[in-house]
Formats: sequence, structure tokens, C-alpha cells
Amino acid sequence: MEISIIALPLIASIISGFFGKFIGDRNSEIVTSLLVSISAFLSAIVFYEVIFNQYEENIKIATWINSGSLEVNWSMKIDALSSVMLVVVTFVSALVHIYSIGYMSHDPHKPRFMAYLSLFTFAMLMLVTADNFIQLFFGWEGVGLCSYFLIGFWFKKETANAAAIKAFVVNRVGDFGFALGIFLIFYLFGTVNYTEVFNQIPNVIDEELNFLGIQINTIDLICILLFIGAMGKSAQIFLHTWLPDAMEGPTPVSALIHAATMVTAGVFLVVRCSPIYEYSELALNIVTVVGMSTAFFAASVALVQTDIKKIIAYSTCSQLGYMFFAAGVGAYNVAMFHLFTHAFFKALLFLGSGSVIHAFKDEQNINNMGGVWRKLPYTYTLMIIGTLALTGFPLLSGFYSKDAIIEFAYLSGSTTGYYAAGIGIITAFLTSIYSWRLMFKTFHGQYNNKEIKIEETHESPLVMLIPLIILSIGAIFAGFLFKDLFIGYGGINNFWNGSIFFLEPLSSDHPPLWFLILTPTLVILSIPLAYYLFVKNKNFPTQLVNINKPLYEFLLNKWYFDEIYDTLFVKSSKRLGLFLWKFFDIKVIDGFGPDGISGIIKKFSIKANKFQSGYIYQYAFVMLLGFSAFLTFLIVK
Amino acid sequence: MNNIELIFSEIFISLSIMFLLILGVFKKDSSKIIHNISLLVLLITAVITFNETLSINPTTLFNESIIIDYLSSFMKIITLLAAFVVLLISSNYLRSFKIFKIEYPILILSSVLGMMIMISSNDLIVFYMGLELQSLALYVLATFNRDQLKSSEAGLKYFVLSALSSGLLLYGCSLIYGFTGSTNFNVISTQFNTNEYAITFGIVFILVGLAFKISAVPFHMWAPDVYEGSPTSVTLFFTMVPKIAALTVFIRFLYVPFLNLIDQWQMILVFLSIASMLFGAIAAIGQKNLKRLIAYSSISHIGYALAGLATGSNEGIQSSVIYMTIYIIMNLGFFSCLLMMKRNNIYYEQIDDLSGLSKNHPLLSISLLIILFSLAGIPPLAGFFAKFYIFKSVIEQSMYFLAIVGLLSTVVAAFYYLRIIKIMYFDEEKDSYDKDHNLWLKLSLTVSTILILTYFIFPSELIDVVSKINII
Amino acid sequence: MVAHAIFFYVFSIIAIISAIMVTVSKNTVHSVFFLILDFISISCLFIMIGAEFLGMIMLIVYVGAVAVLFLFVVMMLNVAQQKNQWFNSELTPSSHIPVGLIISTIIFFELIIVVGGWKYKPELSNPNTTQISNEVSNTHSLGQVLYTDYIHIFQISGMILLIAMIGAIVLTFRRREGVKTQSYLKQISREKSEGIEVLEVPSNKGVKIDD
Amino acid sequence: MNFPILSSLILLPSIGALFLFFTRSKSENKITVKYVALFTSLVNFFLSIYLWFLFDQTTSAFQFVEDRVWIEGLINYKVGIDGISILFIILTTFITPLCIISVNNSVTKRLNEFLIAILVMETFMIGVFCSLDLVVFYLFFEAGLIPMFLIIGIWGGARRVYSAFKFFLFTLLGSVLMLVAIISIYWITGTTDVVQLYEIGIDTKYQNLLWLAFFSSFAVKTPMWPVHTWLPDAHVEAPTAGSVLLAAILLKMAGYGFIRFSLGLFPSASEVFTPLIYTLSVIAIIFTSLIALMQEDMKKLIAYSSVAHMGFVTLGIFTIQQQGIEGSIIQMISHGLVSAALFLCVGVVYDRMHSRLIATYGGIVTILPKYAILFMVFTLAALGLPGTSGFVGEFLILMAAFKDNFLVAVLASLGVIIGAAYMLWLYKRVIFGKLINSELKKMIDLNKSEAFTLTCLAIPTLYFGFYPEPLINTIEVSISDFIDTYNFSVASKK
Amino acid sequence: MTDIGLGHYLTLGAVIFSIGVIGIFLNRKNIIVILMSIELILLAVNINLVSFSIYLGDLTGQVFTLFILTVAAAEAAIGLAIIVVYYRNAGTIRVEEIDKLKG
Repeated sequence: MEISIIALPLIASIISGFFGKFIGDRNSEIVTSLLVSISAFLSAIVFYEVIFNQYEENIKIATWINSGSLEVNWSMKIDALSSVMLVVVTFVSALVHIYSIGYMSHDPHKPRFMAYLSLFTFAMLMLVTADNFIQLFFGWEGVGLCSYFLIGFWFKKETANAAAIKAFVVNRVGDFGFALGIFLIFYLFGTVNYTEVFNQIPNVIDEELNFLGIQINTIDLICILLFIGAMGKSAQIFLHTWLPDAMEGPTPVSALIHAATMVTAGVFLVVRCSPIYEYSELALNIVTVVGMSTAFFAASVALVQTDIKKIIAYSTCSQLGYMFFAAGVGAYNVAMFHLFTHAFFKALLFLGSGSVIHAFKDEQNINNMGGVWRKLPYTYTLMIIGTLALTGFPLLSGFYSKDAIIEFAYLSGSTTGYYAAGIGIITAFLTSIYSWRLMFKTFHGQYNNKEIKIEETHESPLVMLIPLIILSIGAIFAGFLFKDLFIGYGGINNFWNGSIFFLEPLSSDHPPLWFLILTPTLVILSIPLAYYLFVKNKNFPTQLVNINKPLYEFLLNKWYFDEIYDTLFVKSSKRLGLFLWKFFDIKVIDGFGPDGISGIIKKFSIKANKFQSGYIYQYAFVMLLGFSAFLTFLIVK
Repeated sequence: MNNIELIFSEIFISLSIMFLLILGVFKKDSSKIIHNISLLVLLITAVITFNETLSINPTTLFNESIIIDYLSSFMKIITLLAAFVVLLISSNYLRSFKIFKIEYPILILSSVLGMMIMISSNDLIVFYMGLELQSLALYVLATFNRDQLKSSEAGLKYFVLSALSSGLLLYGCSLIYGFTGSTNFNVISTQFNTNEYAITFGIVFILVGLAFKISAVPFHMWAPDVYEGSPTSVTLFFTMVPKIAALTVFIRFLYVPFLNLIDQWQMILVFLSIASMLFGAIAAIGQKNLKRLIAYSSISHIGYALAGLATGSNEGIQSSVIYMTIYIIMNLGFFSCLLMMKRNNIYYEQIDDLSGLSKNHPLLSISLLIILFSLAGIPPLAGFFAKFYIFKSVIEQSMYFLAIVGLLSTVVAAFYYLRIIKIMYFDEEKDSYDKDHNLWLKLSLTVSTILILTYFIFPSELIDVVSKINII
Repeated sequence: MVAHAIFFYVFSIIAIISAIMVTVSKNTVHSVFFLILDFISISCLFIMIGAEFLGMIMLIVYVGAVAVLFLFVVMMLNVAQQKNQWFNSELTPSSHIPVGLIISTIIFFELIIVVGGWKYKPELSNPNTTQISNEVSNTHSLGQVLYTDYIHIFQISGMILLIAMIGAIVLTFRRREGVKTQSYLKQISREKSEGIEVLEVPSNKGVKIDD
Repeated sequence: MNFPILSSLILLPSIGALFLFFTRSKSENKITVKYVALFTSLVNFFLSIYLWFLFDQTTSAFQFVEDRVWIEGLINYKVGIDGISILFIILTTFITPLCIISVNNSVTKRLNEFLIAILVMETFMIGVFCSLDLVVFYLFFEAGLIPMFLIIGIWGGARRVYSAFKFFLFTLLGSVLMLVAIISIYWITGTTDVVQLYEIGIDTKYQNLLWLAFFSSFAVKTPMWPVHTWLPDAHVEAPTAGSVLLAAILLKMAGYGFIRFSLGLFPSASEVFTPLIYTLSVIAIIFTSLIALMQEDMKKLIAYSSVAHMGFVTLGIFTIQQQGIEGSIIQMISHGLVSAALFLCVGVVYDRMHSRLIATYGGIVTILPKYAILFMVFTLAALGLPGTSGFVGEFLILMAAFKDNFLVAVLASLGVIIGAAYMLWLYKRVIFGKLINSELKKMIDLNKSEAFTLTCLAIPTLYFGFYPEPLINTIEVSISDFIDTYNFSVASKK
Repeated sequence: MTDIGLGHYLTLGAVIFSIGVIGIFLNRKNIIVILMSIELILLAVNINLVSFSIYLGDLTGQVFTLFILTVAAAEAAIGLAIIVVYYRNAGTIRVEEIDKLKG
């Protein structure tokens, strides 16, 4: 049964990908959706088993690489952590599959799209159920690949292709760190199996390593390297640039990959490796700092963006930041909880925005929208729910998870924790502002689109709305229902059952009351504020922009990350490549090597032929020259 | 005189020369028959040499001035066979140039006689006489197409420079004679004082003369011009046959009397060898005329043979002999191809004339391809083994520099061989050449190609034969 | 001894000067004459030191045959007068000449050093060599060995001369084409029938001659 | 003596070639000629598979050894295989029939001679991997130059002459020193038999120079930086089948040579020169990856990527660890499959458009969907995506390298990033994007034989990506014993 | 000075030899002079041989000289024949103009 959870999406993908032409568009949509739904159902069963029976299993499927002391198997590790991920992945995936039937109805390549989605699901499941780092890496790269396919799905769009490659390559940079982490693990422990590695951790906590002349603790190094991988996949600051661009892909893709599942793989990795991270103060601090920076940075950028999907993408970035700093302060379970709830409301938001885009016939700029809330009532309502959940409106799912993160950051007692909490609160406020800006600009105010008339906008079909509704249910209730299970306020929680490792048990104190109500207050207050700013008094933001032009530009250009990277890495490596090719290879190596030598030899040859002048006396002279050289040589000798 | 039967082959060939001369004078239009008889004579002489002398121990005649041993017999047979094939395949060529005269085979025979004398010589006088006998015949042969300016210029150059070189050689002989009191190799070896400069000088003088004959750099200057100018059949003869004899004298002269002076002459030989290998390879690159190119190539090949001689070991000598043998086979093949490049009774000898040969003459070009790769020393062809033996013996003596330079020059040399192949195979084709060739020509090409191609299957045979050569 | 010295110096100076003149004289005919002079003086030296047979032979062979041959060819080709000076030429660069002179000088001195080191070594005499005996004349003693010990070389030299002959003939002898000679046999065996031909000439067609 | 299976493997293609040679004038019928060649190579392939079945994986001793006197008292014709060589033989026999199938469109003139050249080439390539005598090895190693030179020169592109010459002379220059070394070994030890040499060992004082001499040959052939420049030229100008052979097998000769000879015969020297190899490999990986990024010619790009991939191979070999060497062998096999396939892919579009410039293409995914899929598989394998054979090799190599030297592994891993960039960029520019060049619309999708060849290559690429055990099991014992011997001799020399 | 020994003869030989050698490659006139220079070289050799022979008291040198004389005559004959042939073809025997074959 467990294996079929993984296998069904793969089968779906193969059927749809290779035989899509034979079975037709409709059938391939049905088959993939059905198989993935079955998979979701089965994972629900597993989840149920895990919750109530502490079900744990490590199923070996086959040997993969078995070279010397390295032994890697295809296997499926089921514990609390992976079961949570299983549920999230398969459920969101199944919903996205169904949604896509509607969303992609006009696309000529439906089977291919469905195949990619299913393949992605398969890879993501491989990732979460791995029992060793290399299979994890397989899934890791696999989801990256599918992400590449899906971002570049509209292959005729130059930007889509560029974004796809960017996503893959930036991820590769992260994977570079990840791979090095795996190498280091193998170097240190001689194995890449989770259990074996984790068991050996306490023996090696003091080992040091000389890396590029710097003496560094190996555990710290492993954690940092793994975290680089996580940063890449989860679009943390410095390696985040691909995520906004990835919105070039179809919207269901954004919902599935860039909101709910793949981007959370980084968080999953850190949580999965909690037995290692727990021993590395340094790495945890780095995780916290990076997480909170990302949260703040992404929120700040999201404030001024105009592309509806990019705003949500930056929001995702920001939320991932939350998850990381939760993990960084040691609250892995909270991170997982936020991951869980975030999957629902972010998928909801994305799919909702997809619905909006659908209604506007592929218009994504929120400045070209507005005033359609009456035309799209369902979408509007559902988006409101998503927004509320995202901003952490009390009693919705985001409220439980996000506030818990801020609380735990505060409770961790360390300086970074306090900072993180502070930043968390500010970011929560910003989140609220930009989320409502999005909502108001999209649905309220005046209708600004010049290309299509307001009458032509229409509500999405039912097949798209049903997944939205299901997700919105999750967005509302997930926090409330699962908070005890995941976080277990006020009591020892045994749901995780060792799949998350705490060196010291999490603090069970409660933060002061003012702190508890600070965030919700800010969040609630931001709604009228946003309404005022973006609907009532539109001049004010414009003035604000005019006053702070540099800051605005700075934010609008996403802190100039892309430009810097472009000059620093892309252009310079292209230039370097060109230099190495045209100058070094052709001029230096060939010029001095084969071409140069053959040139010299040819010159010699011409000389030699001129030397053969045809005159007898010269011939005689040369003979004599050689002869006298011999004589003199012998005399001198 | 006892053991006179040992030089029966020489006697036979001299008598045949006279007989043929008489026949030629008294019988009109006897070119063809004389040609055929000469072939027969060469073959019979080879058989005689093989029969009578192959099995005996080294024997000397005429006060030790003539020696018959395994080396001499082997080299004589090679010389005779090479001359036989040369004569065999050149008849059509001679006819088309209207120089199919009775003197041609007679001159070939007499130069072969001179070479046989050289090969057997154990005395400076005998050696000199043999040398002159073959040279005189060769002067005439080079000029044989006397109505052609090129041919006569070739003869002139060859004559002047060769005379100069034999002058130097003679001067060396006189020095050696003066300082040892004898012209006999065996006596010389017992008589000289190793510290005497004059002996060394004598050696140098003689080496210069010999190096001229085998066209080693820097005494090679005549070779390209003469090879180009002479009739192709004579060039063919030049590139192989005289070199065998000269190389034998090289071996005998250096290893019998002067082995103790190896320190003196080894450096010279190494220099000659390296200079020949490199210069031959480099200068050949710029050539347009095939005959000229093969001249440089032969200079280069002689460099390898000399490298074997420079080692001062029996293995070295053997490897040189093997090298020469294989070189002759390759050369025969090459020239057979050259002699097939005929259209409307005109022979073509520019490299560009080979352009696109592979389309019109696939078999011819594949043979030439094999021969050229073999000349370049690419395994698994015979040319590789020839070089392999040479370098084996060179490295045995720890002469790494020589080995490395030699091998590097093979790379340079490969370049111009490849260029011919390129022209044959990669370029656009021209008109096809005549296809109705002499049967013997075809046979010679086929046999040499097959020998080259399949040498790797039976590499031991030649070694077995040659390994009986034991000079030191 | 003094006489020996005087004669030696006289002849050798003549020899050297004439050798130089062979190469430098403008007129080739003069060169040939100087060559003859050279040979004569050297053969005098030979006779003087006791190799009288060789001295005479040299006169006969060289002066009598070779030099005359040279002279003959020079005359025949009519190349006696040469315009060019020795060292410079407008046709080709002569940069190698100074170098060449230096090198020849080096060789010359090296030779002098080497031959100057000659010492008579009694141990050089060995049984194989042919001793010069004082009892018979030089010619006799040469004659004794030439047809016995050196018979094979003598034969070879015969071959060499034969080849020289063949070579000279094959190179220079030409059967002249188009020479009309009287053939006696042909003349007397001529029949009447070959002389005239009777033709029937058709009328009004004209006659075509030489078809 | 049992049935000489190895000699049969070596000789069979040549016999086929001989047969073709003699049928030349009679039949102008191209199909017959092709079938003869295909039949020969397929027989050889099945023979090699049979060999794999017979092969005993549990021992590291040489198997199927044939030992005949060749040059009396000097050299024996000795062939045999162990785990290290068998995979290369199978790779060779596997790739050759595919090459022959692929000549359909690319070779229009002188098909007969082309097939002869390929079959002769196969003989030499198998010979290289079988030979257990240095001279025999050298013979096969060098002889391969001849057919390859002709393949590039006769059937190549515009600059074929330059490339063919560069290829030939460069590699010849590299290997002459090896010949010197081989002869020197003979004089030092009195034998050129590899098995005996393994037992005797070579005196440490000679090893460094000998190692360098062998290195000069293998480095050119691999090719390692900075003697790699012949490869892009040769690849670009060679006809498709030629590029395939060159990339898939010829380059592997050197990798094989490094393991068998450089490590096997000169352990101490290998120890000494490991830093050199590391440096050159890392430079190769990074430099050539950067260069590949900027290529405008598809074949050149793939050629440069080959250099980078072979950089991984040399890196892995000289880690002298189980994972490293196994990784290298798997990487070589994988590169054999993948680069062959990539060249075939280029050949497919080249046959249709007669342009190798990337700029010519773009947006052909709609016109050639099958092609796009297969091309994608190989692109991914080339960039080392997990689940393809490219990953297994690369990952094992890096893992082993990391154990030995962090910095090297870190730098080499950087190459992986660039690798992803250039491969995906290539794919994007060729396959994706808007269809601008209207000429492209005339193209037709893969025909049966093309699809067949590419699928044949795709299946093992993926299969060994998911399940490389058959490969690893075959080489495991041989390599672990090999490393033991190596370590023992290094330790004992110290 | 007055005691004439072998050295003197050898020196004479060396001088004539050198003149002969110089004559060959410095000559720009006609080829016949080169031929004569060769005769000079042979003459020098003969001087050497004869004087060695006398001073060694050994006849071999003289025999050698005798054969050299023969050969020299033959060589001269052939050489002049070749020159005549060349002259017929080219109309000149000036050394500087004999350069049709080169490269």
C-alpha cells in the first residue's frame, strides 16, 4: 500500500506522458487525477495510522547504488514527519490535478501537463519518504526537474524558458551545497542512511575539519552545507531569485510547486535533519537569521509588486522564512505546522489568483484589475478566506501556526530569538498590508482593464472551484484542528515520536499577554489601513512613493538581486567562457600548441626548402660545413 | 685460391655483364631480351648467393680483403632482390621515355656488382673500388634520360658531389692507412692507438663519404635534386639499393676495426641520425613533387637506420637491417604506385596529381594508403615494427634523447604522409589514370602491400633471419 | 739531403701555385694547363722519393689522357672565357664565401695538426702488409703484387674502366637522324617494276597526284 | 585451450570488413552492404553479451586469457579481461551497431568504405580493452588513429582536413612517449606482460618518468586540459557516426589506460602525481564547462562538455578509492551512452537542416516531439540528474574526491552547476522558444531507425540510473582487489 | 727545414687538398673547373698515400694510388661526358645557372 502511494503518480505520469496521445486529453486528465487522488486517499490512511497507531516503517524497495562501503537503497521511510508531508503533497497535488482540468482547458498539451504534475508528485514523494540522503537528493533534483518542465511549460515564451533555466540553475547552486553536505556526511559517518547517521552524531560532535584553511566543526559545516541546499529549494534570500520568475509557469504549477510542496522541501530537510542541527548552535543561528531576513525582505518587496502571482510568490518566500526561523529557534514542529497550514492557504491563494487570471484572460497585473468582486463572487470569497488565513487572522489556520512561530522565537530566549520575534511581527504586519493591497486592487475600486470589458469576465467553472472550496476548508480549520497534534500546547506530545529530535525539550512557558495579542491586533488593524490606502485615498501611496523614490525603486527592483547576480555571475561567467574559449583555447593553447608548433615547423620547412638552393657549390659548402663541424667537435672533445 | 666459389656470384654477374654487352652489340633491337636476361641474372645470382654462402661461417678471401659472412650474404640477397624488382617494374616506364636501351640493365647489373663488392669488402681498397664501380654506373643512370635537362642536371650534381665525397673518403683512407700501416679492416683493428687524432679524422672523413652515399644530413643535399631529376625508375633504384650497400659498409667499417673508438664516432652517428630524422621530416612538408618528397622521406628513414647503428650493439645493427628491409618493401610499393600514375603515356609525379585518386582507383589508393601509414610508422603496419625494433635497441643503450627525438620526428613526418592521404582521399578527383598496367607492376604493389599489412601476423620470421647477423 | 729539400720545395711550390691557378685563372684552358703543371711537379716528387712507376704512370695517365680530355671538352664546348670574377657575382649572393674561406682554413689547420702528429711506429709492420724490398725496382715490386695479391682489385678496376666506357658512350653517342647515306645494296637491287607505275587515267576527272 | 572468445571478438569485425572490401565492386546496393556490416557488429554484440554471462564476477583474476608467442622471445599476444575491461568491451560492441544503423542519412558517399572503417575501428577498440601486453595494447591504441583519421577526413565537414590532422598528430604526439616508456619497461623488467608486471612491480626510481610518459599519451586521448583542443575540432567536423565512436569509446581508452596502466603499473608515481591530475581535472571541469556555455555550435558544445565529463573521470580514477574508480567507470559507460546519443541527436537535426549552429534552430518541439523527448533524456543525463546513469558516476566520483581533498571536490562540484546551465540553455535554444526559422517547418520527426537507436541508448541510460547494480557488481571485485594491490604496493615501497 | 720528412709531404697534400676543396665551392665559373678541383683532391690523396707508403716501407699505398689513378681517369671520362650532355641540353655549364632542380 505504502509503495503504491509513490507508484501511482509515477504510473499516472507514464500513462499520460507516453500514451496521452492514444487515450486522449480527457482520459489522461481523468487517469492522472484519479490515480493521484487514490494516492492522496492512501496517504490519508497512512497519516491516520501514524496518528493513532504510531505506525512506523522503513520499506526497502530495491538496491540502488552499492559501491564499496556506500550502500544506498530505494526505500520508503514512513514516520510522523513523512506522513505529514505525504498528506500535504498528495492532497494538494490531487486538488491541483483536478483544478488543472479546468484551468488548462484551452491548452493543446494537456496530457503533457498532467504527466509533469504527476511526475512531480512522484519525485516529491520520493523526496519525503527517503530513508537516506541520496534518495532525498534524487527527489530533490527530481522536483527541481519537474519544476523546470512546468515553469517552462509554455515553451514558446522566452521568459518562461529563461525562468525555467534560472530555477534549475539556482537550485543547482543550492544542490551544490547540499551535495557537499552529503559528501561530508559520507566522509564522516561512512554512510548516508538517516538512522545510522543520526545514531552516530553524538560521537562526532567535537570533530573539526580544516576547510580552506579554516578550522571548523564538522557538524556545523554539515548543517550549513545542507542548509545551502535548503535555501536553494525554499527560495531563501540570496537564492530566492528564481521563485518570482517561476511564476511564468501555469498557475496550478505555482500552487502545487511554488507554494505548497516543493519549496517546503528545504524546511522538511532541516526538520528531517533536526538530530544534526540540534548539535549545531551556529547553524541554527544562521538558519534563524536567513529565515527572518527572507521573511522581511520578501514582504518588503511584495509591498510594491504589481503582478498578482509575484506578490503571492514573494509572500510564499516570506512565509518560508517564517518556517526557517521557526526551525532555527528549535521549534521544528512549529515549522512543520506552519508548513502544513501554509500549504492550504497558499495553494488556495494561488489557485484563486489563477481563477482571477482566468477570468481576466491571462492578465496578471493588479493595476489592470479592480472592481470585479461582484462578477467573481466565489473566487472573491475564497480569496478573502485565503488572505485572512495568510495574514494570521485570529482563529484561521495561519493564526495558529504563525503566531506560534513568533511566540517560540520569543520564548527561545536567545538574542536571535528576540530579533526574530520582532522581525516576525513587523513582517506579519507587512504581510497583512500587501495581502490586502492585492485583494483591494484586484476586486475593489474601479475596473481598470482596457483590453476586455468587465462583462466578459466570468466566474471559473465548477471543476476549478471545488478544489478551491476544499482548500478553503483546510485554510479555515487546519490550524485549529491540528495544532495540538503538531505543537501540543501544554503537554508532552508524542505525535512526532522521534522523527523530530529535540536536544532539550521545547519551552512550555507562555509569553506575556501583550505579546500574544500584539500580532493579531496589528493584523486586524491593517485591514482598514489597507482599505484606506488602496481604495479610498489612492493619492497617498503615490505621494509616499514620490517621497521615497529611491526606496520604492529599491523595492520594486527586488533589492536589485537579479541585476547584481546577472553582472556578478551570469555575465561574468559568460564573458569568462568567451575569454577562455576565444582567447585561451584558441589563441593560447592552440596558438602555442598545435597551430603554433605546426606553424613553426612549416616555417622551418620553407627555410629548409630555400636552403636547398639548387647550387652545387652551396651543396658542397654544406657538406663541408658538416664535415668541419664533426672535425672540430672531435678536436675540442 | 681456395674458396673461390664463395665469390662465384660476383664472378657470375661480371661475366653476365660482358656477355650481355656482347649480345647487345651484335644483336639488333635486343633491349627486351637483354632486359629479361638481366632479370634472370639477378635472380640466379641471388639464388647462388643464397645457396653457397648462407650456411657458412665467416670466411675471408684474398688476404682477408674480402669477407663472406651472414651479413654480407643477407645484404647481397636484399640488394639483388631489390634490384630485380626495380628492373622488373621499370620496363614500361623506360619504354615510354624511349630509354629502353641495352645499357640500362647492364649499368644496373654493374652497379649491383659494385655494391656486392662493397658489401663483401674487408679492406679499404676493395671497398673503394666497389664504391666507385657502383657510383660510376649510378652517375650514368641518373643522366640516363640524357635529352632531358632535369635528368642531366641530376647526373651532373650527383657526379660532382659524389666525386667530392669520394675525395674526402679517400683522404680518410689515406690517413688511416698512414697511421695504421694497413688498409685491411682486421689489421687496422689491431694496429691503432686510440688516442691518435688522425685515426679519428680518418673515420670522420670516411663517415662523411658514406653518409653522402646514404644521404644523411648534412650530406644529403644532392638527394632531393637527383631524385627529382633522374628517371623515376632510377630514383627508385637510388632510394633503396645503394643504401643497403653503404649501410653494410657503415656497419663493417665502424664495428670491425673501430669498435673501440665508439666514444668518438657514436656522437657523430647520433648527430647524423637526429639531423636526418628531423630535417627529412621537416623539409618534406613543403614539397610538391612526389619524388622530391620521397627523397626527404628517405633521408628521414635513413636517420632511423642510423639510430640503430649508433647504439654500438648487435641488436642495433640487427634493427637497422630490419629497418632497411622493411623500408625497401615500403618503398617498392610506393614507387609501384608512382609508376602507375600514367595517363596517355605521360607520367605524373606531383602530389596534386594524386588528387581524389581514391574515387577512380580505389585499390591503388588503398594500397598507397597502407604504404603511407606504414612509412609514417603507425601500427599495426610493418613500418611501425621497423621503428619499434630501432627504438628498442636504442633505449636498451639508454639513449633516451635519441629515442625521443626520433619519435617526435615521426610525428612531424606523419604530417606529410597524411597530406598525401588527404589529397588522395579528401580532395576532388581528377581524370583517371591508365589502368592497363604491367602485370609485374601490379604484382609488386600487391605483394608489398600485403607484406606490409600482414607483417604483424608473422613478425618473428624476419627477426629470426636477421638475428644471425653477429658482427661484434 | 739539401738537394732533396731544394727539389721538394721547388716542386711543391710549383704544385701549390699551379693548384691555386687551376682554380683562379680566368681562362679555363689555362686552368687545364696549370693542372698539367701540377701533375708534372707532383710526379717529379714521386719519382724523387722512390715511387718512380707511379710518377711515370701519372704523367702518362693524367697528362697524357685526362688532361687532354679536359682540354678537348673545354675546346669543344667553347667555354674557355668566363666573364665572372671569382668572388663576386651578380647572379647569386656570395655571403657564404668568407665563411667558407674561414672554414676551409680551419680544416686545413686541423689537418696540419693531425698529420703533423705522424710518427713511424715499428710495431705497425705486420705480416700481412707487402714490404717494399730494396732488391727489386719499384715497378717490379708493384708488378709482383698487382697480379697476385691484388688481382681481384685489378679485375674490378677493369670493370670500372669498362663501365666508364659504356657510360661515356651511352651518354654522348648519338645516332644522327635524317642523314642520307648511299645504300649500295638497295641501289643495285632496284627492279624496274618499282620504278614506274602505269595508271589508267579516267577522262574529265582530272588527275590526283600523291593520294 | 578453450574457444578463443576474445580473439573472435577482436577479429570478427575485421573479417566483416574484409568481406565488405571484396564485395565492393559487385554490389552498388547500399542496403546489402549495410546489412552485412550490421550483421557482423550484431553478432559481435551478442558474443560480448554472452561473454558477460560467462564472466565470473567473483574473482579479480584475468579471465578468458589467451597467450600466444608473437614476437619470439620478446612479446606475447596476450589478451584477457577482468571486471575493469569487460564493460568497455560491451560498450564498444553496443555502440558500433548503433553507429552503423545511424549512417543512413549522414553518409551519402562511399558507404562501403565508411562501414569498413567503422568495423576496423571496432576491432582496434576491442583490442585495446582486451590486451594484456603493453606492446599489443599500444598497437591497438595507435592503430585506431587510422580509421578515425579517415572517418573524419573523408566524411567530415568543412574544416575536416584541419581537424583530422589535428586529431591524428596530437594523439600521435602524445603516444610516442608512451612507446618509449613501454620499451623502457621491457628493458627494466624484461617483460611487457601486464600480469607479470603487476606481480614484479617496477622499481620506484623509474616510475615517475614512466608514469609521465604514459600520462602524455592518455592525457591527450582523454583529453585533459590543456591538451584537449583537438577534441572540439574533431567532433565538430566528424560525421555523426564518427563523433559517436570518438566520444563514446575512443576517449574511454585513455580512462581505461589510466586505471590499468598508470595506476596498476606505477603506484608510487601515481601517488606522487595525483595532485597534478586533480589540478588538471578541476581546471578541465570548470574551464571547459564555461567554454561550453558560450558555444554556438551544438557539436562543439557537446564536445567541450565531454572534456568536462572526462575531467570527472580522471578525477575519480586518481582518488584511488572504490567509489572513485567505480564511479569513473560508470561515468565512462554513461558518458559513452549519453554523448553518443547527444551526437546522434545533433546528427538528426543536422541531416535535416545541414546546420549545427544553435541559432538555426529553436521551437522545434512542436515539429519533432519524439525527438524533443529523447533529447531531453540525454540532456538530463549529461547534466547528471539523479535517476540517470550520469548521476551515479558523477556522484560517486565526487564523493570519493571529497574524501581525499575537499577543495577539489568543491571546485569540481561547481562544474556541475555550470553543466546544468549550458545543457539546459542548449536544449532551450534548440528545442524550445518560438519557431522563427520557417525552414524548420519542413523537418520531419524521427524515422524508425533514428528513434530505435536513440531509444536503445535511452533505455540503459535510465536503467542504469535507477539500477546501476549490474555494472557495479561486474566491476566490484576487480576494483577492490585492484585497490588492495595498489595500496599494498604503495605501502611496501615506502 | 732541410730535413724533409713525411710531415712535409703530408702538408703538401693537405694544402693541395684544401685548395681543391675551396675550389669546389668557391668556384662560379664553369663546372669543368670543379672537375679539375676534384682531380686536385685525388692528387692530394695520392701524395699522402705514396709518401705514407714510402715512409712505412709498405707497398699497399702505392697499389692503392695506382687504382685511384685508374678510377680518377674513369671518373673524369664519365664526368666530362655528363658535362657534355648537360651542355647540349642547357647550352651552358656555368655553375650559377645549374639550378633547375631546387626546393
